[in-house]
This record gives sequence, structure tokens and C-alpha cells, in this order.
Amino acid sequence: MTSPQLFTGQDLLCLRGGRLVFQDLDFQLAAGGCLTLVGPNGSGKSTLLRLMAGLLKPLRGTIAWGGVALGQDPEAHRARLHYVGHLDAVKASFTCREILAFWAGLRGAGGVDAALAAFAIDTIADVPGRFLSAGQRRRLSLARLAAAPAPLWLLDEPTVGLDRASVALLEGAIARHRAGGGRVVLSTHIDLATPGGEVLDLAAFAPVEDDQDGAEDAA
Amino acid sequence: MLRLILRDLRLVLRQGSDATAALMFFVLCVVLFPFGVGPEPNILTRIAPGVLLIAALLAALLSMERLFQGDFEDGSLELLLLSPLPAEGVAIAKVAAHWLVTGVPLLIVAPLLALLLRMPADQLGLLVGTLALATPLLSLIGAVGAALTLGARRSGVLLPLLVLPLYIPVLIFAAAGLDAGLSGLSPRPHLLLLGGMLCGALVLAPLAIAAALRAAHE
Amino acid sequence: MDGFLSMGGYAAYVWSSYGAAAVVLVGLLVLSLTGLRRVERTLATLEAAKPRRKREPKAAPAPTATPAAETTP
Amino acid sequence: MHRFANPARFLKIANAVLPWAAGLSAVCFAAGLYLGLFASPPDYQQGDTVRIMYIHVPAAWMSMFTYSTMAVAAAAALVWKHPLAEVYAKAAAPLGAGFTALCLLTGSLWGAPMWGTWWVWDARLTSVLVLFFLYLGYMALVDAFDDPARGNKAGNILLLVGAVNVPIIKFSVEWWNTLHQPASVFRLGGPTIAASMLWPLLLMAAAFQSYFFAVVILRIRAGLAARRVQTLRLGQAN
Repeated sequence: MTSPQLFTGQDLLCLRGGRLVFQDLDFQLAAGGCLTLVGPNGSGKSTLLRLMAGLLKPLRGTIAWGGVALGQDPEAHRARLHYVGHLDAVKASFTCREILAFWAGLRGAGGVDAALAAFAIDTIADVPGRFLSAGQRRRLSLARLAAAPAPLWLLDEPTVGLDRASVALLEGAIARHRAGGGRVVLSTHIDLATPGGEVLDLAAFAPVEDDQDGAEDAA
Repeated sequence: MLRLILRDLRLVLRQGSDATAALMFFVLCVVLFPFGVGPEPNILTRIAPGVLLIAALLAALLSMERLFQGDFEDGSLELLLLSPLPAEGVAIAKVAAHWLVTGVPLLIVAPLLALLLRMPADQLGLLVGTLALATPLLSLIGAVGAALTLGARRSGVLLPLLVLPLYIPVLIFAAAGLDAGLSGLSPRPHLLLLGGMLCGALVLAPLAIAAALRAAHE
Repeated sequence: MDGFLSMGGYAAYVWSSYGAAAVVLVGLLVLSLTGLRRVERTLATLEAAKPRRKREPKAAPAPTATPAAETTP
Repeated sequence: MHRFANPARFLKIANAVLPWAAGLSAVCFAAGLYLGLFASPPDYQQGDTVRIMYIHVPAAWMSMFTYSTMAVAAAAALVWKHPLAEVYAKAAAPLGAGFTALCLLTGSLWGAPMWGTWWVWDARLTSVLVLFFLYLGYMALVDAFDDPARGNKAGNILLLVGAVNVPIIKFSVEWWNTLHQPASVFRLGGPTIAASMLWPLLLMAAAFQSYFFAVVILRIRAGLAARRVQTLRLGQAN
């Protein structure tokens, strides 16, 4: 799972709903690295994560994995990433084991029980989704990370709804993932122990409000 | 892709609401016609093909709105778009699941209802054959509309308006095939055209659906 | 003159067609014009109300990008 | 839109073209109406109802012209990411729908004296009716989303899907028409129509065309201004 290639972004500029979210943003992430995105609401943390996942295309600039732009081979990029968004994708009528088996199966992996144990939901493995609490649903969504190996983890505020113990489980999983050569990009509002990780403050790349030839002239 | 189809089938079996709703609508819609048009056999036979096809078309449309909605709201669709499975694969799997859930039951029930509408018994084989070609088309074209209206405000009204003009060729050729069968002519040309449209839709519809799904997640 | 008005007995059809044409064409024109006026008025108020933010001196001048998309219709 | 989609140059060109288009349209309408209503003879068969043709045919032509340009604009927006294409498509849609409605109305008014009924499922009229629903579908879809960009994207896809289906619909309606109603009711003379009728027809077609350009430019300006308003409102929000 360790791949020497760098995960890089150059000169990124992103537009959402006609509004400039950030410009001239660069980042670099090597194997084993961890990038924590911080910044006020609306500064583009989720947008940047969706850009990295390939759901969004930047108006300018490129994101590359080992020098190869994402647009070249989107399928390969999707095969190497896990994305955890705000929604937990839990079906009310399926049990935790079935949900996890489905998502792991999509990636041809089978470590379901280990993943359930990693996030302490092996005890409720056979409970249908409709009975799960928010924290349990979130832990089930995070369990997908452990169920199928993928070098790049993109976590959008993973700690929302988690109690102290679960946050520790997440930190453990991230540490194990990074030790194995994987890399993580996450956005968070609470401080998460990510030893040796870098912080990217998106406020530094906010659009400049100059009026003349600035961001939104003569539209 | 098969895994996604099986998941959808299991999902529907457990929830069960969508499948039966479409089927019940089809049955009720067809049964109501004699009360409106009168029981004379020759009228009923004359309008049987049109009634059956239009009821099938509306039944497919009824269950179409929920096609992506469930997965879109709980985030599964986003994860599916980020899985190694290409978006077109997700589209085909969803359409196949929809066809198996709503299309196939229609095929089974249609001959019985056709007898209700005094359709001659020897035409039932042709009816099932025509519906076998038409119902996947209805699922494919309807799915394009469902994907386009993902996240739209009042998609309940919007979806039929988008999809009905595109359903017209399917309705025309299928009804023409059945009419030809009724009047003893060969339904071959109509069914061949219907088959051609099905092949075209099998290739083009997933492209449009995939583009619409990606647009919904931008 | 009345021969012309009666349109050979089809006055109702001919004149209602031209009437419908007038209604549709003029209607679309008027709707478009009023729409344009309304939007440009709200735009003017928004432009005026835009907070006068001083231009912070940017450390690295943003590269003046040439418009990527050719904009002739 | 962002400065990379700088419409300033387009607005300069549009504002230059606008007066010419409006002027041409006014002149053509005046000439067309005069020739059509006064100077040209009634048809030996249809009498004066033939004058409805001077509205019906240009409207039919414009409804198809508008839809095809919208489909091309949708392709430009989706494939080449041209930022102004979708503004054009959204601006032209109501005009297209108006032309289609006008075509349907004048079609039935023109045929009514001969057919004795207001509507006949003639192949062409039926195709125009379906086209009308395609227009309504597009307009409803574009405005059905909170984020206008999302609406435009979905609208573009629908236009491409529609463009692929229009020939199929046309063919199937013709096929269906021949099955159920062998003789078409009346055949327009086509190139053999008298020169005295051809001129008003061409003038009215030119009038409709220039009218379309003038009004679509107005609507594009409104569309761009609305987009600018939305950007400013979002800017105010945070």
C-alpha cells in the first residue's frame, strides 16, 4: 500500500455557485503524511476535500497523484481513496454487517469483522440500521476505512457525533493507517492527535476582495 | 455491479413499498377502464393495447422518482460515485434493479389484465413480448429523468413532464405492434424498431444518467 | 375596406391568428424588458450597497489571467 | 460568473447588434404585414385563410431553429465548458416555447375552416406539440433547483437527450400518422407557391428571426445581471 508518489495540488482555484472559494492553493502529501484542514466555516474545507476526491473539478490548477493528473485516470484514483462525508450512508433495513460487507465487497476486500472490532461495533453487528444512534452510525461509516485497504483517506469532519472513546479509536486507526504508508487529509474543528502531521489553514487562500480587476468584475 | 443489483433487490424486498405500489397502480388503472368506457367487448378489445401500455408507462413513472432519491439522501449515491464502479455501471445497476422490481411483475400480470379487457387469448404471447421490449425502455428513459431531477424542488411534477415526451416513441411503436397483431398483420416491423430503440437506449441512457448523477454531486 | 376586414368570410380565423401573434410577440418582448429592468435595478442597489473594502496590498500580485473562455457568441 | 468567463466583450458586441436587430425586425414586420395582408391575393382554394400561413410557417421554423440552437449551446456548455452557452439556452427557451405555442394556435386556426374541427392529429402538428412539452420540461427543470448553476447543468443534459430524441419522435409520429390517417389533410405548395405569396413569407420569416435575436440579447443581459446579483448576494452572506 505504500506508494512513493506524492499527492500534490498546484495553483488551485475553485468556484462554487459563482463565488470564489479559494485561489492559488498548493498542497503536498507524501506517504505516511497527514494534512489537517482548518479554517472558518465556508472557507472551502469540504470543497477542497471533494476536489481531492474528484467529485469536483477546479476552475484552474491541477491535482495529481505521482505526477498524473486526476482527470487522466479517475477510476484508478477512486480505487485508491476512501471518502467520509457528512452523511453516513446507513440503510435502515440492513444490519451493520451487511452494510459493511456491501461497501467492502465493492472494493473486493473482506475484512469486515476486523473493521467492526476496530471501531467497537462488533457487539451490534447484527442490529439493523434504523436502531443505531448517530455515534454508532458514524462509527459504522468510519469502519469502511478499515474494511478495505486504500492509500488515501479523505475525512470531512470525521469526529462529528463521536464520544471521547470513539475519537481515540479513530486516532488509533489513523496512526495505524499512516504507519502502513497510507496518507490522510481531514478537516476538523476539534484538535485531533495526528503526530507529525501538517496543518493547512484555508483562510490564507481566501479570495482577495479587490474591486477593480478583482474576483467578480463585470460578470 | 451485480452486487449493487442484489443489494437493491434485497432492499426492496425488505421495504417492499415501491414494488407493490407500481404493480397495484397498474392493476387498478387497467381495471378502472371498463367502468369508464363501458363493457362492450369490441370497444375494450380495440383499446386494450393502448390501455395496457399507458398503464405500464405510468406505473413505471410512479416508482421512478424514488429510484435515486433514497441513496441520494443518505449519502450512499456519493459513495457509489466514489467507488471503483464507474458511474455508468451504477446507472445500469439501478435501472436493472428497477426493471426487475417493477417491469417483470408487470409482464406477469399483464396477460391476466388483458383477458379482463377482452383481448383475444392468442395475442397474449405478443403482448408479453412487446412489454418485455418496452418496460426496460421505460426504466432506462425514466431513470434519465430521475437522475436529472435529483435534488430538484418539486420533482414529483417535474419528472413526468420531462419524461413523457421521450416515452411517446416507445408508446407508438409498442401500441402499433399490438394493433398489428390484433388485426392479423405481422407486428415484426414495429417490434424490430422497438428493439432498435432499446439497444440505443441501453448505450446512451447510462451516459446521460451518469452525467446527471455527477452533476448532482458537484 | 370592409371587404378587407371580412377576409372573405374568414375574418375570425385570420384576425385571431394575427392577434395571437401580436399577443405572444409583444408579450415576450414586454416580459423580457421588465425582467431586465427589475434585475438591473436590484443589481444597482446591490452594487451601491457593496461594502467599500479597501484593496489589501497583495504580497504576490495575482497573475492577471487571460480570460480562459473565448466569449464571442 | 468569475472573471475567467468575462462576458464584458460579449455585452459590447450584443449592445452593438441590438439596435440593428430591433430595427430590421420592425422594418420586416411592417413590410411583411403590408404584403401579406394587403398586397398578396387570396388563395384560389383556401381563400383568405392562407394569410395565416405568414404567421404559422415562420413560427414553426423559429420553434425548430430555437431548439436546435439551444441544443448546440448545451453541447458547447457541457463539452467545451463555454460559460455563456447555458445563459443563451436559458434565455432562448421561453421564446422557443412562445413560437411553438403560436405555431400550434395558428395551425389549428388555419386548418379549422377546412377540417371542421379545431385540432387534427396531423403528423407535423403533433410533432410541434411534443416539442412544446420538451420546451416546458426544460424551463421547469432549469428553475427547479436552488443553485442556478445546478439547474443549468441539468438543463443542458436534458437538451442533449432531447436533441437525440427529436428525430426519433418525429419519425415515430410520422409512422403513427400513416398508420391511422392515410391522407394528410393538405399539402402546402412548397416551392411552387406563387411569388406574390413567397415574398411576404420570407419577409415575415426575417422579421421573426431578427425579433428573436433582439429579444434573446435582452434576455441574455438579464440572465448575466441576475447571475451577478446572485454572486453579490452570496458575497454578502459571508
